[in-house]
Amino acid sequence: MSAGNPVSESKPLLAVSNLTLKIGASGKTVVNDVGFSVSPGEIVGIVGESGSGKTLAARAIMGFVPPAVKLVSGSILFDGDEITTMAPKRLRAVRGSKVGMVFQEPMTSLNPSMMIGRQLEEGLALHRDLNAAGRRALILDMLRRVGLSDPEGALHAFPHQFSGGMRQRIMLASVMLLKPALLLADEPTTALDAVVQRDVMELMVDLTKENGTAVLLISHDLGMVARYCSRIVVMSQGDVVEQGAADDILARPQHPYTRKLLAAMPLRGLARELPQAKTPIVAVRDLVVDYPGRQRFFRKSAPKRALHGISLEVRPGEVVAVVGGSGSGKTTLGQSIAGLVKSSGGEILFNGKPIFKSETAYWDYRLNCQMVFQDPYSSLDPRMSIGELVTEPLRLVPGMRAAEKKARVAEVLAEVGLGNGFAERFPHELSGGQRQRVAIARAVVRRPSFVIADEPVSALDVTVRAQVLELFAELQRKHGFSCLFISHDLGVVEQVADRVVVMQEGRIVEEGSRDQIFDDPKHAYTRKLLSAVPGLESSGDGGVRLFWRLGEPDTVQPKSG
Amino acid sequence: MLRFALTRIVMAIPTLLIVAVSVFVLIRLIPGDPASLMLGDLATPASIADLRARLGLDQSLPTQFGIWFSHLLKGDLGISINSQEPILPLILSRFWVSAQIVLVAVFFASLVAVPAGVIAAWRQDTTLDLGLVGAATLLLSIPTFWLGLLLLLFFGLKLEWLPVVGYVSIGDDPWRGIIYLIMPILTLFLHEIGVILRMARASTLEVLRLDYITHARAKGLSEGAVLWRHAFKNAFGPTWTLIGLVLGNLLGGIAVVETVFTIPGLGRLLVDSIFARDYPVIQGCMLFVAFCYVLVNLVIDLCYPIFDPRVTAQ
Amino acid sequence: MNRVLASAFMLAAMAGPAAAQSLTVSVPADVRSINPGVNRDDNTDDFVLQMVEGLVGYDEGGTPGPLLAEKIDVSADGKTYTFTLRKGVKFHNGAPLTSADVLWSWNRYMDPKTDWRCLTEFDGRNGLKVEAVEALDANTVTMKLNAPNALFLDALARTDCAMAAVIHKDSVKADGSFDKPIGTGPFKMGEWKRNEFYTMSAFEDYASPKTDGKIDGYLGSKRPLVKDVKFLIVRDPATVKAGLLSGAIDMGGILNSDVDELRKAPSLTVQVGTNAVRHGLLIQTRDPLLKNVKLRQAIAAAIDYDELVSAASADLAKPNNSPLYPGSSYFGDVEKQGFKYDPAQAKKLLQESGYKGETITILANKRPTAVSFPQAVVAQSMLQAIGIKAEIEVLEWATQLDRYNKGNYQMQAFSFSSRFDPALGFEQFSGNKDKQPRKIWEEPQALALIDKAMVVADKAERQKLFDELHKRYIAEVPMIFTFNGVEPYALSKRVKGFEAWQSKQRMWEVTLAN
Amino acid sequence: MRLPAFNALIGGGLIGGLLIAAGTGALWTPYDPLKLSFREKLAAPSAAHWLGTDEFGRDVLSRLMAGAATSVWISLLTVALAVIFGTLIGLFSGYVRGWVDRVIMAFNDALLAFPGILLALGLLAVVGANKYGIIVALGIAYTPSVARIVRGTVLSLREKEFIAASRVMGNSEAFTMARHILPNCIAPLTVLATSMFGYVLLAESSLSFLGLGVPPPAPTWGNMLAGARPYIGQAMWLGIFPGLCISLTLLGINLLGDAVRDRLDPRMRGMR
Repeated sequence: MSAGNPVSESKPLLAVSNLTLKIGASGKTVVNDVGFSVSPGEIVGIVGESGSGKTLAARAIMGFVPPAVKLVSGSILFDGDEITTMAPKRLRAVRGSKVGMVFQEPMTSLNPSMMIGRQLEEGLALHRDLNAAGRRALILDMLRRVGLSDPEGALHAFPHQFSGGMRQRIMLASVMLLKPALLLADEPTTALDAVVQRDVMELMVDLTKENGTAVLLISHDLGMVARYCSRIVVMSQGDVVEQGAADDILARPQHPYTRKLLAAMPLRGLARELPQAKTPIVAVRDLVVDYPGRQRFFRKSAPKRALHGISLEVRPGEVVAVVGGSGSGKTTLGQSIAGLVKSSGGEILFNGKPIFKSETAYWDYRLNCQMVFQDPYSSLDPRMSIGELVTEPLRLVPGMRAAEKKARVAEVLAEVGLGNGFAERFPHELSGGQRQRVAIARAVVRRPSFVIADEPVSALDVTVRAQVLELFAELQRKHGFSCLFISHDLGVVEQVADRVVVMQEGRIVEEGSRDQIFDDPKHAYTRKLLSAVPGLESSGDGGVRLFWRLGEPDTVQPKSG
Repeated sequence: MLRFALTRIVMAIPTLLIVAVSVFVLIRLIPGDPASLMLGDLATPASIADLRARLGLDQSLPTQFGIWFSHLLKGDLGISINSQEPILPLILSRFWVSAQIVLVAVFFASLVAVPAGVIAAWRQDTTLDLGLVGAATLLLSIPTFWLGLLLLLFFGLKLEWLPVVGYVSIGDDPWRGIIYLIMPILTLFLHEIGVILRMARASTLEVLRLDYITHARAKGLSEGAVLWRHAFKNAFGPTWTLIGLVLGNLLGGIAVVETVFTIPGLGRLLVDSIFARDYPVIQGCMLFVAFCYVLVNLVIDLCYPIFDPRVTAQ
Repeated sequence: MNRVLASAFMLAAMAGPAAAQSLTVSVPADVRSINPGVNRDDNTDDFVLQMVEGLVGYDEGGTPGPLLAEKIDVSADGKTYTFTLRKGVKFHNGAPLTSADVLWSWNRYMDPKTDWRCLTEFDGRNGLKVEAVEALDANTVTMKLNAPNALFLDALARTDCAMAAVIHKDSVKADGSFDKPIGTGPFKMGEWKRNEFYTMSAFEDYASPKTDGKIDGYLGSKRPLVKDVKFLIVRDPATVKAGLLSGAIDMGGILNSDVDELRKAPSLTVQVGTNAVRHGLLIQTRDPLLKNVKLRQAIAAAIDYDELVSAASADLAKPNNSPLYPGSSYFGDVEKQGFKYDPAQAKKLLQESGYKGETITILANKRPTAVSFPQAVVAQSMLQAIGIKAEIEVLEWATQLDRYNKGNYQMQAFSFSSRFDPALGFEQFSGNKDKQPRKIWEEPQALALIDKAMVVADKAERQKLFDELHKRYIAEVPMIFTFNGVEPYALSKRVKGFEAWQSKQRMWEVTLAN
Repeated sequence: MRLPAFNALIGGGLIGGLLIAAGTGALWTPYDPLKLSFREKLAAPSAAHWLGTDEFGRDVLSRLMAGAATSVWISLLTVALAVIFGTLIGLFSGYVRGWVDRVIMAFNDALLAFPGILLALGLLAVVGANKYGIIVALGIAYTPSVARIVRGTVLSLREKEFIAASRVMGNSEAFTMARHILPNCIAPLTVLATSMFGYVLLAESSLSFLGLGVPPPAPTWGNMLAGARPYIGQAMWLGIFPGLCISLTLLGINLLGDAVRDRLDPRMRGMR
């Protein structure tokens, strides 16, 4: 890997300098005096959290400045031509033909009402002088190249007939057909399931390399950027805070923000010693959940089994993580243990007592089992103040006086770092991280002995995620509740879990202690999960080192210079 | 497809049944009956009783319903108490009058309003958008009966270009038939422009935010191609549904316009029958309107996959 | 110019190439049927009665007289009527009229399957029963009643009963269903196109009762002088107006409010006929408030009849408080004495009545042809002027009629359709409410007087009865009659000999100049 | 200017004007709106009668002002009635779900398929043709659409995580309904109520136009317009002014409705 400075070596393909964008109405600066460059064939990453301006800056390169945003100053030179002042017609000639773009959301980036073949053909017809047969041949070739099993059939298929990963491949095919000199990839794998993320990413890298296409990769995922890019641009709140070779930035971050970003990457701590207890706090035996079939006119369609007899134990004080891809049934498991989804078989024991057998056992469990949800925007009633939200669970605690409740709420809000004055505010006045703190406060205010956390940090930005995980761990240590932690993010799981349960298609395929699972996975699916995302480990001195779990995959060469 | 269509029609039966029963009961709850209306102030208790017996109105409600319903199952809607005409041909002939007004008006309104809505969305928050939405909202706000009245005053009385009242069937004399339909069609046309334009604009706005529009632009397509090929077709789905709704509503609610222009359409037939307490005609009209409603929605749904292949006809 | 063009444009469709002797008349609605007296309304009667005739018919003053009969003899006990048929009368199919035809027609009407509207008038359910009908010879028919009845001939002549018209048995198809009227009237059935038009043509062999050219109700001179008449259904009055102005329509009824405008048109003449329709305000005399005579008198005195009538009739009608209509031969000086508009007196009466500001609701409807709503509005304003808290409740006609039939109201603005005989005119709103809730006046003496007028045949004696009834009505104020129907017609100046009469557009003796 | 600001300004202005006119009209008008004056009937607009007089010589301006009061009052009460009943039915239906819900909604849909005039006629006949009868009839006629929207909102709210959170807390369904679902229905209900105000105004005038509606002589814009039809050739102003009032009010309502929707539910911006 060449760690030198490619900018100085050759004439850059893209040179952005002094780019400043403001919101027209409020005058707020969203991109501030930003400059970076991309050389031919190079892969450059822009990393930043939401609101960093990375997407706006990237889109400006294609001339896509939203109507509400004004370009105040700056220059964008592509191949020596100034994009910002280019006539629309010339700009259109550049778009697609010389600069291509891949989007985050594969569900909305292809036109749902147009056949794949026609969508792919559009760019070719516009920019290349080919007859229909020639275009068709090129398209089929490219579809085959991106790994579609039936390219002929795909021509006449609609996007909704493909999975997200497949659509992202088609998207890549559509863009790479024209062999652009530069590819803008805006979070190209973020919306994909963990196991396919890596495949798509590597396909992209291979394709661009074959065609000598430079890539500007925009991502919040430092690990991913570090893995594929030769250079990294770190953005925060509209500013470029640091840029340089990927290895340098990882190993020796200079700017405090970069360091904070790196520090926020989840890391594995030491395995905890838990007190041995005779009875698990929660035990699940042969839990079966069926989703009822849709009511059709005369008959119901066959029910769909979501959980095929799950057995699971959570011991006092223990954090058990449930991991799996989408459709693995992990969320259903959490919901059915929380009582939100009716089970059609099996039982749940709380402190050794089956909860469905007696009313007292059920209420004991009900009051002691709490849940933290994934989306902090929808899990808080928007019409209630923070104080009301956190007080509400105490309503059902028998014999608690108003004054006691008030004191408890104040205490818990202080614990989650929302002590002064937050009680009067409403959820929409809070940031995502603060909301999730409220959700956690609400879950622990009753001092439960068992908390189910369903993807509690997956909607949060990297640095916020770290803080919330920190808080959660602290509360867990302090109050000693057991936890079922559901997540697709192996990094997070690695950091918080004592024990890990791997699920696939409604069944548990492997379970064991965190170290067993991460270091010595037995099941093929576990291995696949682990190999899909790179891990990070601290290199000391604020820097991190990137590594592939289970070794480097053979199919893909890491980046070259 | 056929199976889906049939299922949908079968599924509409409970609604139609409820409509049938409630209409049957409701119109009989309204004071006044056809017998006393036909006899007017000259009626004597004996003559009313006699006429009621002849019309079968002296039987119990369930019996009357049973008789009507068993005829209905045989496809016989009965005959009008007032005009003694068989009801189905009567409804069909009146329906044809209303349908040509509604269909032509909505067709042309869509032709104008959908592109205008797309353009307004494309130029969101510009003067053009403001102007188009403003005009649409204004048109939407003018009640059809007043709009009709204004058109009558202007084209009929002031300019004397168009006949003020009356109706000639297109079948009898195509040219004059059209002359008589111009103003009612124009009235509905103007009103529906407002409705459809706003919907087209809103759904286009939804679509224009999506990545595939940026994707299309990123391919270097011209704005025209982006709007037409990518935005329009995807945005048309909700508008198409709305148009169906409009068609359905108009069939039931065109009475006001028919009154303004003295047109013998279905709406007027229903209103007149209600005033005359012509029970079998009211029942027939209501069932027919409800059935049309179901049918229009079915056609709309069957066409929907054209605009959105994600929605398949099951 | 423009206007004429536009009108010509829109009406060309209706006109067609008019033959010189063809008359086009506008009618506001289609006929309900062509089956005499079965499924009918005023319009239907008007058409059918140009083609068929009964034994007796009304004269211009509303008194029944012989039509197909030449003379009518009543037995001393008043129970047997002997009709001698006029000679030389032929049906439209050429067959001569005989007593057998009368018998056949009568039996058909009395068969419940025929659905004759007036069956209940003659089968005893309403008192009168025709017990036997016999043909004495080919030209003589007798009818025997259960009891003497002064109104038997009137009932026979009723237009809504289609005069119990005598029709040829070929009018009915072999399967018993009605085909078309083959009668003895001056016109023959032409073509009927539902919702568009219906026509009739002159019956060349018509035997007119008289030939002096003098029109007399359904009697008198009835010669068909135009070849065809086409009744064009034009529902909208504005179209009628345009059609008249353009010449596409030769004559037709017009709105009261259009009279002034059409009077000015050079090609048209306007005729305002009157009829025996009686408009008025009904009062529920059993209402706890309105059973008080003083209050009713106060109401009657509070209304300025000139003002009310002029507002409600567009200045076309004159007030008439009598239950008798002015064209009646019984309408004399006594009947001209109506209620006195006297607000001071009204206030005094109101005070004496002990009225304490209770609300009185006047029901009305907004049918365009009825004058109900304007009457109610004006009356309300006048009642409020003397301190009565009057309110209006506008109902749809069928609902108002239902309330009328049930007697469920305080006051309502209502119209009674034509009744020619004063006894029937009184009977229309008088009777025992326990038996017929729709009746208004139930004072026993008045009812006795009416019953007497039903049997008494002597004209002078009847006049006395009616005068007495009128005076009682003015004193008691069971309701308030305000004025009689007016029916303006506009005619092309080419149309001669038409006389508006009782909502009927009689086409005999009418000629069309070229 | 951005659309929402424009909408709020113009819409607010128009509705403000209406409310002022209605408020004034309820207390004071230049002439008695019911006072007949036969000498002045069908008089053209003049200094004495700014907007002319009608066929009974009543002052059109006074009638318009009094009519504003009646129309506003009727529309407000009708909306209130429909919202209250519709909300109760919608909440119940969304709460019980299952076959009860299906039955309620089948009736609801059938009711929606009814032509308004038949429903209004039937209900008016039952409750009586007066001002309050209209309110009840129109209120009932509009209840199904409220019920449908509330039920839809309830069903979509049920999927929200804060409802799941409430259940996890051990709250009963009824408590969840009252504490979390009902308050969150208020925003869509506000949007609905705003546009419904316009629909009711329109429905009342349409009914009047067909010969039903608020019983004259108490003026409403609808019955004034209906009453003007026969005189349209002679006295144009009779038809113009009430129609103008209805149109401007509806325009105000539509604009204000758009503004309210933008404010409360940005996702639905620009939707009808």
